[in-house]
Amino acid sequence: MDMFIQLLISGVLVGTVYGLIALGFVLVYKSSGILNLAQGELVMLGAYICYTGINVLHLNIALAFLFTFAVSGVMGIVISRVAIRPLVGQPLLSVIMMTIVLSIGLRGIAILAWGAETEGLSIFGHSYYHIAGAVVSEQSIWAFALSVLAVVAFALYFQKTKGGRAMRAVAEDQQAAQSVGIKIINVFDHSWLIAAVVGALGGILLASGSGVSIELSHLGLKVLPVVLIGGLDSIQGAIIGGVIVGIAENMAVGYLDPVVSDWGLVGGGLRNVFPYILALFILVVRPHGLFGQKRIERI
Amino acid sequence: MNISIKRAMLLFVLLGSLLLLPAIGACGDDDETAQEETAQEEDQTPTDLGKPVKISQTFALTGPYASQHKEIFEAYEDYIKFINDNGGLKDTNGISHPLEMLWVDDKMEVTTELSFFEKAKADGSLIHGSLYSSAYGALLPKAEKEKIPLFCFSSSNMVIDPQRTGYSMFPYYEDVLGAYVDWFLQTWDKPSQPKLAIIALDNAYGKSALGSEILDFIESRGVDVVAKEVVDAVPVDTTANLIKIQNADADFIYAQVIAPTAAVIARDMQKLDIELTIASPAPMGPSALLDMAPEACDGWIGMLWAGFYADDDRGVKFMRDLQTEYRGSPMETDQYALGIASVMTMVEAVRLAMEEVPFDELSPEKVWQFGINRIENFDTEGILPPINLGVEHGYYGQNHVRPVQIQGTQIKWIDDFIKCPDTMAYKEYYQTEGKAIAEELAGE
Amino acid sequence: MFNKPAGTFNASYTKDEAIVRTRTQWGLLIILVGILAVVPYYGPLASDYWINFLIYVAITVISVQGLNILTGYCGQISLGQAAFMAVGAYTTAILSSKAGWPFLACLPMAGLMATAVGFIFAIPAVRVKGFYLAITTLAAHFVIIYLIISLEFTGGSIGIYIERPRIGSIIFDSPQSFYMLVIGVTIVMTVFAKNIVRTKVGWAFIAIRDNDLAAKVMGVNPFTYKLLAFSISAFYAGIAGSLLVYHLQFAHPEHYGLTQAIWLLGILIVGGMGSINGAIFGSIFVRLIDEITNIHISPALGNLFPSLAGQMSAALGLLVFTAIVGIFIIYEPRGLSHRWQLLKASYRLWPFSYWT
Amino acid sequence: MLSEMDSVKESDIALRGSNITLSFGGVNALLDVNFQIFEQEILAIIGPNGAGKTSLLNCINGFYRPDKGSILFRGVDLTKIPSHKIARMGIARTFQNIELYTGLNTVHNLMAARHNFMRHGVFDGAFYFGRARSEIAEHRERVEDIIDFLDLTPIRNVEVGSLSYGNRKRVELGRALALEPQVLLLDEPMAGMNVEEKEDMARFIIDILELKKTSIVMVEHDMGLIMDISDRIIVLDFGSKIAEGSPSEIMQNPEVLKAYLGTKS
Repeated sequence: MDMFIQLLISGVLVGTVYGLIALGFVLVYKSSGILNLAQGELVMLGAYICYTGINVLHLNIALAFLFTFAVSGVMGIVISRVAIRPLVGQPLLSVIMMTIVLSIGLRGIAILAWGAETEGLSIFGHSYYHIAGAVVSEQSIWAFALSVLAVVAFALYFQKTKGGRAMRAVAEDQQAAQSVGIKIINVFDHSWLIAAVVGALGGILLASGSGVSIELSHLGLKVLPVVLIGGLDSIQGAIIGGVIVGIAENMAVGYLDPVVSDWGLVGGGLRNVFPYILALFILVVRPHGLFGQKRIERI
Repeated sequence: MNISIKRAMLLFVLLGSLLLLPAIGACGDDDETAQEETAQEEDQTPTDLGKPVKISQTFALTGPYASQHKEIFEAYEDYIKFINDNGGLKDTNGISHPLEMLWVDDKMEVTTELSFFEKAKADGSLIHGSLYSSAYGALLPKAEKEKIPLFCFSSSNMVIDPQRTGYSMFPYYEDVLGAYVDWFLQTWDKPSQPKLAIIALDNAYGKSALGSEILDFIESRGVDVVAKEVVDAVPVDTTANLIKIQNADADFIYAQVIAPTAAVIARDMQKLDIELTIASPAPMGPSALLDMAPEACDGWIGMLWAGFYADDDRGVKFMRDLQTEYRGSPMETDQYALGIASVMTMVEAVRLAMEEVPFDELSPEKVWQFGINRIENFDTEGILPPINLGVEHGYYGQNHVRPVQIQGTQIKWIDDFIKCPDTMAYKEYYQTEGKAIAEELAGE
Repeated sequence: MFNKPAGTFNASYTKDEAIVRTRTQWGLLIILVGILAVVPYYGPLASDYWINFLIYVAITVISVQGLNILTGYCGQISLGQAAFMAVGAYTTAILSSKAGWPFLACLPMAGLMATAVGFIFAIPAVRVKGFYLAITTLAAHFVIIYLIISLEFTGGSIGIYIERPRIGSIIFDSPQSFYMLVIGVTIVMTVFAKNIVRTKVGWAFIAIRDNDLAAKVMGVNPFTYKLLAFSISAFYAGIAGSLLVYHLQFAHPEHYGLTQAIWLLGILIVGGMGSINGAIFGSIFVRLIDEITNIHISPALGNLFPSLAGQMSAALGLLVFTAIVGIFIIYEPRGLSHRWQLLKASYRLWPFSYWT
Repeated sequence: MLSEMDSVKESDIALRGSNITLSFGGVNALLDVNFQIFEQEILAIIGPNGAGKTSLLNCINGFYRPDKGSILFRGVDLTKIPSHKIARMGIARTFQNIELYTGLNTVHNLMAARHNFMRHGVFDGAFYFGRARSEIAEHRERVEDIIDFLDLTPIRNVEVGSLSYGNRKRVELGRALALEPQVLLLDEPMAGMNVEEKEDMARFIIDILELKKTSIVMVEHDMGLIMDISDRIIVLDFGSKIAEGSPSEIMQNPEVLKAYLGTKS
């Protein structure tokens, strides 16, 4: 039982960060209809930029965060203008491939700028707390708290501000939004900016545990089942999907690994694959994820 | 039309700015070394009398092993510079030849690896090296056919089977685990059966620790393997795995992982208050771990093939001089040491062959016959125990590991080189089938 | 669409559907095949290095043709092609090394096995569209590679060595002979692909790609045909994987990474989706650029900037790939095959080329 | 009117829809619609925008599943059959916003529609031999007949994505004919055409009726044309059928006038 609670709580904590990163996917998808497969690279670059801020420019932590958000935000806008704008009206495969090559390019840039070294990133303290029968590290509490804060902030932004309303309008109907004077292209920039900032925050939070490396970009792939489960166009789906995947991963390691290990799969190792398998099953039942909107097809 | 011109310009501006980025990334620490290097290159011209002697090596500078391979790459570069600064290699007529390394970043793509192998062959490379098993496995059949000596770092047991012209002078991962078990058992004084937990990285390297043969071996030593855990290369959280280990009541842990993974494991162990002996094999650099998780990694053991961590050692002094000369300041990593040991052995094979064979007749096959097969008790400045290669020496490479431990902020040797036990069936293979094949190849 | 060669008049509908129409075209085709047959023995490409390159390009062509049928013709994006290649490769490796099956049995078996696995993963995939589909195929990739690396009989993380292919008493031991074998299979598979897309099944695929809703209403069952497209594509991947593993003589899970799948899609875009020629042009063009960048330019660049050697060469390949595919997506989404058709058309209309 | 309907023989009815109700998220697109289509007649469906005309066609060929009601065709309830099978049973249609296979040329758009009549599969296809070759030649002949019939010869080898609007409409009609339909559903076949093109299209529709013995259901806005060529008219408003009858009856129906002109009856 002890193990169950520990796994549950760790799962929820890390799942929230997944949810935060998934939010980046959802925002871009909602406003521009593009699934940004380069989100993982935005996560990785965010971590590297923060590393530069702290270890090279010797900023304090608050400044380093601001620095990271500023640089990532600019990067998001540049990507939106250079790579995404020309894609309006292009077929789906072009769009998908564009974000994939973008991810490769961003990885290339990261290697050029920072080399392939793995660096430590120490932001939060290293104490531990006992909560409800589980041990949690300070880092994961911070990660959880900041993720929740960010999600709430973006939800409010989405609901209350002019920019957020414009994004919602574009998400509903691009043409209608255009006809009431919303510049779609600005909304694209906007959503990419937010996606980059959200990704960067996620990157910092995760890298403070595992260190900064190019391989951090694989987190993007890890978060894909989150949006698959939650639905590509649902903000609450991203958060709930994130928590589901966080818990599912831990439970897979805790309870399924020993089972499949007996079946002859060496050591189990289901952590990465299980969320995908789960997502496949959910898709068979609900092709738009748990919270995704089913669009009525017209002919 | 205008819009597309604009787009094109934007794109080129972006690409241009990409090229500027390395300059930004490099500013600060690297500039001085770059200048020094160009200065040195100008000095060394007088020795360039003969045609260059070529060796070839691939690295994966992209991918999960990138940081290790970068250090190995630097070791190769430095050592070759060192050889050239000291007069190159002399042929049978006493003419010296500069040494040249052909290399490529294969991005862990086997086709690039193969293509480069063919190019190196065409360019007259005498000896070829690759760093990990998926590439090595694809090169070996080709190398064997042409009798090109092939070196590999990666050491799961597949490297050995079938070994003909392929070599690794490092012990096999399975054997390292065996050595760790034996080493731990020396201090085991409790009456109960010791219980081992294995944590493996979720890839080929990691999972070689979970092969059936090595597990059989561990059991034959009276050790119970109570947990077999698989973790990501970039894990976010290993709590679940560690709780299982805790619940299984393990006495010691072996983690076949790389440094970022180790950092997370170390933190989670601290969090869960697990205080067990834990060790990792060579690709997990203790210095990298110390960088990444300084507060949590105290006590972590590295079962290293070679290392940087003994001040009085000849090899360490040599490497430190090398780095000071070519890189400005010494950086202490075990991967660099492995690189030096490897390139030294490759160069030694070429040197031995050049003693016997006139320069014009040098070929990979000759290097294999007169170089590799004559490497006996080769001393890599003490970086590794003496190396034996070739048919007659009964053993290919060397199979020793040396444990180091992170103690506070220091990395210390905690024991001398330990001979690894033969955990796999390959020893037998060497003595019979492998030897027969090698002799047959040599005899032709 | 585009003009036919001048002076061609088709006396029957069968002739009108023909690919090769004139004597000149037959002549050119025979010359092309002749060149392909002679290349490994004479001329600038007659070295192990170039033969190795050509073998790899040919294998890529097979895999891309399969992907082309699925993505280019049927409009279903797949990131799972590399994993299906792995299925073919491992089928071959296991059957050849453990059961001693000969080449002619292993090759089709690899294709069929990949088809079977492809079919299983196609069942969830045909239910979803667009981005969901892309991620579903990604899931297929991860699950397949996970199984290969975790199972015992696949050699797990260690890999499997296999012998050179043999048919009867002929062993394809030399690079030249293996090249001939691969080119032969490539030509056959390309002809099959061309024939599939110009008959009933191909039209159904295009109907689904261009307008799946209308296709459904006009009598094409999208589920059946998407399943079929996935299966055909997996079959091609299986054949390509089988040849690749014979080429490498070694099967290892790291050979079939996600990067490979991305490369195949990139080649498809550069070559031109929905074009059999495009798959060939794209394979040659992208592999050539990749080869030049990785093997020739990047180490040289690294030697030029010694302090940045590692970074430079690691980043260069990635950036070049990004630039090529990105430029094609933005400026020529129809790829090289479209350029080729424009060229052909302007040749046929010469001296009135402005007619196109 | 009712007595007239009763006197109709069951064998004269090609398609009978009863109590069809369809709603999207609480909004009724169709509400309790009953209709019949007789053999070899032109039935026009008219009504203001959003009246549910296209939805009704979509229900007939299975693209939408009605929440209630049945559509009987040759004794089979179409609401339980997937749309590709409905097409195979002999119900073809054209679309409001032209839904052609843009990457194929005219001939192959029509050949793709012959899909249901061809028996060769992947294997015959891959070898392009035997059945595949002979079938393609055979069906090509039928397709060429349709191309002749619709005057599409000059554009037969042109990719349809690059055709003019009027030509695309015509190709779409050709594609529907290639299915050899017994019931042909035309969704605004003349929308966006000039007078000349409309007249051409009207002639084609009448020819189809006469030569191919097909029942035709047509959704259209051009009242003049509808009055000229249709045998019967159904009027929909807000998803409900408000009138049915011959053109002259409809012209005088007060409900229709109200729906169209907003005049008080």
